[in-house]
Amino acid sequence: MKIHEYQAKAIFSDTGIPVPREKLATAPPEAKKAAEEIGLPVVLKAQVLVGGRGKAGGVKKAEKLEDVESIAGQILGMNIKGLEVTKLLVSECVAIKAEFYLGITIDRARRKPVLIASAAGGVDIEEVAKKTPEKIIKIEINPLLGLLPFQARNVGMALLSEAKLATEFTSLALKLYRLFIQRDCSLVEINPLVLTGGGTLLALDAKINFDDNALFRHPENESLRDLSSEEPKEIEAKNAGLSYIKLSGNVGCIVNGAGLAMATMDLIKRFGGEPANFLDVGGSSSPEKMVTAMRIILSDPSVRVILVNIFGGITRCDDIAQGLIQAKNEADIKVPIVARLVGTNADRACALLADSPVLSATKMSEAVKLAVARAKEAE
Amino acid sequence: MKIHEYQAKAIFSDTGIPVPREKLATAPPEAKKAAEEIGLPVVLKAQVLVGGRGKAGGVKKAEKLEDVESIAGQILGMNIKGLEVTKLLVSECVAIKAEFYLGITIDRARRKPVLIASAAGGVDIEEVAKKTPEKIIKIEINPLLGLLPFQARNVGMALLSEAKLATEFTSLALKLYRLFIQRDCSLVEINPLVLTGGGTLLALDAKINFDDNALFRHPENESLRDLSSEEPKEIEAKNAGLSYIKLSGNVGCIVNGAGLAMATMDLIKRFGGEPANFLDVGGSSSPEKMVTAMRIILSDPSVRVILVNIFGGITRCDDIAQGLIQAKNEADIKVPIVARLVGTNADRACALLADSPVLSATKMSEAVKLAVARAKEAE
Amino acid sequence: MSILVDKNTRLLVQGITGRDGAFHTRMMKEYGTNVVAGVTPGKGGQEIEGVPVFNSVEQAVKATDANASIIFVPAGFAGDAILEAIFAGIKLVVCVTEGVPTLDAVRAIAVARTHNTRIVGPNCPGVISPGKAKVGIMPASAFQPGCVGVVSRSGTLTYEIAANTGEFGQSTVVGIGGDPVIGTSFIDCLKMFQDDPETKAIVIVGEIGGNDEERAAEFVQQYVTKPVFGFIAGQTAPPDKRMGHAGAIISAGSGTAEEKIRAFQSAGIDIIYEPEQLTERLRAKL
Amino acid sequence: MSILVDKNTRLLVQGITGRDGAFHTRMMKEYGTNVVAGVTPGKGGQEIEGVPVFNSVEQAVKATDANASIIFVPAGFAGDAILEAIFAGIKLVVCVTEGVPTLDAVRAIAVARTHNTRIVGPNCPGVISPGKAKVGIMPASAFQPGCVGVVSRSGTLTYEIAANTGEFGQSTVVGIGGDPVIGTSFIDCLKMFQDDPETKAIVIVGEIGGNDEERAAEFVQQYVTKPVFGFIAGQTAPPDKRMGHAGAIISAGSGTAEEKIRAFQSAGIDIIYEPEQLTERLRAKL
Repeated sequence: MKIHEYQAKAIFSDTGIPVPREKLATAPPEAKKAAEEIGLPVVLKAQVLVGGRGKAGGVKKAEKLEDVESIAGQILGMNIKGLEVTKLLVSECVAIKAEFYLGITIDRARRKPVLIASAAGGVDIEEVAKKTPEKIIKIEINPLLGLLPFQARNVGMALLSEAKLATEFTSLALKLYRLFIQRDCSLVEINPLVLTGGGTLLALDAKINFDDNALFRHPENESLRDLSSEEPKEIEAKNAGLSYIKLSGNVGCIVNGAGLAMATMDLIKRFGGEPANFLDVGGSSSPEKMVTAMRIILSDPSVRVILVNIFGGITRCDDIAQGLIQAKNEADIKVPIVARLVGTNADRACALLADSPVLSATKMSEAVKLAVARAKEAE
Repeated sequence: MKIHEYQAKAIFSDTGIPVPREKLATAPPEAKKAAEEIGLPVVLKAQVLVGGRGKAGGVKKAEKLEDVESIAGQILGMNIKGLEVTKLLVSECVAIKAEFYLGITIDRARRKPVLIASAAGGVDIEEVAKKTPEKIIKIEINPLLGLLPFQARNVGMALLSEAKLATEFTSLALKLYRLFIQRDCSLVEINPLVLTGGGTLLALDAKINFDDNALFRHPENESLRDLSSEEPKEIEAKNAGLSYIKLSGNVGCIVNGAGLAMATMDLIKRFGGEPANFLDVGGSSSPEKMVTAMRIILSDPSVRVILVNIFGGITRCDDIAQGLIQAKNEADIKVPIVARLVGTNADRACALLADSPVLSATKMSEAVKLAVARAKEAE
Repeated sequence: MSILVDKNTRLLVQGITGRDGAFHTRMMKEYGTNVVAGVTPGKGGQEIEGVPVFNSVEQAVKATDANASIIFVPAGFAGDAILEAIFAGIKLVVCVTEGVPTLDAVRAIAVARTHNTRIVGPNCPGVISPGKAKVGIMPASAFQPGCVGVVSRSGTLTYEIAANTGEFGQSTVVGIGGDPVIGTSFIDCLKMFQDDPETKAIVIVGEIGGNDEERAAEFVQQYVTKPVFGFIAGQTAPPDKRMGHAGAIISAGSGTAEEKIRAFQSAGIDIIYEPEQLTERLRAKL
Repeated sequence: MSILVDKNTRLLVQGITGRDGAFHTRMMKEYGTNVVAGVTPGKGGQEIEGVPVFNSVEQAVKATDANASIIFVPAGFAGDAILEAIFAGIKLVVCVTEGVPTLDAVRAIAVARTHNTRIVGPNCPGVISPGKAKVGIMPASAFQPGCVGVVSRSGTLTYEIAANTGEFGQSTVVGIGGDPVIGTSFIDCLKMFQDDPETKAIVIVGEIGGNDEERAAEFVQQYVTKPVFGFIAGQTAPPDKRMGHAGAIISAGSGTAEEKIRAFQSAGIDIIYEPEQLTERLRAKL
């Protein structure tokens, strides 16, 4: 789960990580008022949950008060990578001596948290890592010990040379790590972390991603969720225990297991079709989940056929068949359904579907080809 | 550092560990008012920083409101093992189904925290451990992992059999461990932990000792210190960086190093004398510390001689000699001083003391015998 | 032989009294797995599917000498369940539970290393050595004793692939799990398969996200002498979207199927684009 | 031979720029100890007593191949300093610092075990192998090369005892420290002394508090064949009072000098009541 810069900065501030003076605005006059309070010049920053807002013109400086409203008006309502800008952060303009990158994330390969820092801050860190890896400092963190003060201090010395600043950096990095652990983050990032003209460290930007798997133990994060940036159907699916992602094709698919669902999509494409979605009905299936899955897929007007591909394990094929029948009973489903159900209780599922108009297949390729053909016929 | 039951219970309560309803009282009418608010019957408990108050009559039950004042009057002012009772805890009387012991401390031999629990609660746990060790459950805690939920639950199952209560116990034990770590305790103890008539767990008593070495990072503990229970001279010594303990003899001693100080005391006794104190001037000595040490020792009217025994290492003998001279200059010291200074800068010390009336010795036995003889002469 | 599980596996089921735990205990027993004990705190003394239930792993191990464990407890308790198994001396822990917080997995895996315990998962279908033992939730019908080692980040896709090994069957099939942090990697399994005389060919079933496939490819190039086949799911997956598995996400342009396929190809791994192609490819190489 | 430190010791001083660090660096160098580096963050590039100062232990080890470290940093930072030494691969860490929070010591010692690092202390005078190396704060004049191994919980009392080994001198003298939780126990040293051919007799200097002496006595009875002498400080110490050392306290009636003397006696350890008696006792046994 991603949150906005202004939300991340509020959390930083609570944690004792210094951030610029700033205020959120949702309309130009509000932005002007904020600028008056903060003092000019100010930087106006679009709050959107995608990267690259700077390049898209979503970050602008305003020198004069009369410019604030007009620039705010330009940014608010802007569309950045498909997301509308509805919130703006008005931030004090800080004199910058040096810019750094500081982030903590999980290193999948090493299976532990890593602290990543660089004297090349304010730019795309992935780029820096690829082009000039020697500019990246990477510290492995023993998860049973946490970030150790000496580790943070050594990074601080490398970036800032001066002992006093290294101590300030250490305290900041330790707070950032504590935050990472206590709120179950998958990423915390300060880019850039700046050394101000006044000689202190300040988080000029802030990014926090939470581990979705750990959200259940952080009810405090729910209020931070920006539903406007999520696809409503994806939210509905998630609430029903389904994993759904809308795509642009016309072959709807319901599969159990993420890997098989992706493989099914890939095979649809390979056989000349276009998948309309990714949908994993998940491990513990129930007829109700199938009904919801069908409803979500059918709400997409592009869908011309539904392909159900189930290899039963924890998922029982008879539950899936039951759900299909129930869905057909509850609504008048016009598009053809191709079902391929193998594995746990496949025989019972077969018996249940015997008298229904559902098209059956036993091989995956067969089912996919059939579905692609039906979709083409229907267009 | 030890704190009172009522203070420990306030901390428990903040931590989410359930405690009885109770109020502190320093006078009988206050106790009566507290009992009215809490509801009868109540238990009145002397708040003193020593064990065995129950046996000394410091814990009594009051059934009627009119008894509360008289019982409070009996307990307040009572002297328990040399300490006057000035505070009283008025506590609700809880119906008890079962009593347990639960404590966390550091196992010196294993060099890690241990959780100790027993179904034999409410009694002296040291006794239980000696007489019926099979009644003690001891769980080693990996300090890098902390107390793990399954460990706490397994103890809970062993004590309480029931899953629901084991879960309640787990939550309580994990909170107790968190407290132990977060506040740098050397002991946290609930004795007894009771299962109430209502079927829930409650900390009927509470004991918290803080690690003296970690007090510097817990300024919040300073306000909990009960100076009335400490020897004023010991406090003065501590503030000066000295470690002083008053004893009942007449040979005052100033030694560097706790081991050598104890060995000096032991040798005084062995040679027929009685040490007046333990005093370790500590590692980094300075002339000023010597002056303070002399003043503290001389404020004890029993002292007939001062024995200074220094084996210089970090401590420099010339600093000690300097201090002796300074002390003699600042005050008119009547008692004889025997000094034995060897090790780092002993030669310089020798030179400094050459013209002073300080009696010198080179061997420890010689110095001790000389001091004991002088003390006997002076009586 | 085979890897990880076989006839000597004495299995403990943690969370045996839950719906999934009980169901799969029956399925594993029916398959012939030696399920010796179950654990659910507070349910000690009961029997589930003829298996004695204990209150703690320690008690279960003491009473039954269990040497492997499979975990079905809810996500919030799975990390602690793994630690309980490790502390009780279990050397193979298969964690089926989905949705385990990453930091819990990180911690449990760190402890497992210092105790020489192997964790498979979390969020995995488990391990099966067909004809010997099934420690997982896979449907028995998809597997046949044989000589192909299969290792996969997926669940059902693994069954699909295994079912397509045809007459060659499988020596062992390992579902390593779809989370970003997992106890057993592709490389761990490749080492074991390379050393296992019964395994004649290896299939790696990867997917988008991370770079475990790339590291596996390097390892194959350097150390694996047996024929290796590769399948990568997610060629049509959009970027920055988590595709069901917590670990299946293309972020900042890395972790794409193309990269992984390229890595496989340059390591000499034979790419399978359709699961059903596997049978003929095996015929060609074995 | 000798134990723990000798001519091969390449010493790093953590906290070298402090008053005590600088003073004892000079004293150790004068004694002949090979002090190769110092560390004080922010002071890298300086020289103290001719010893190069680095900003981190890692840098110091890389540049000088230091294999032992002595710590003089303030109590609040000592735990972290020990961990820094361990992480940099140092195998012997002597922590002189007094007043280290117990939980910091517990943590550092737990990590040291998994890294096979030996910690001596905290709150200890260090280790000296007379004539070879001094890694500590003890006054050189109290020590002579020889054959008696001394291990002690105390500082100055150790010098007193060592000075009374007379013509026998000392193979190595180890001050293990007066805190309740310390990295090296009596038993650890007894093992090393028993295995050290240069050590002909052993003196254990104990004190009230804990039961390390009792466990040492058991070990002596079972494994030590060399003559062992014992001294216990604190026979006149009152109960429940911390006698200077954080670990020197008789609590709940246990940890008394009587118990320890009794344990020594029943293990056949020759009790010394006056430090100066040691010389004749050694003469009688050696």
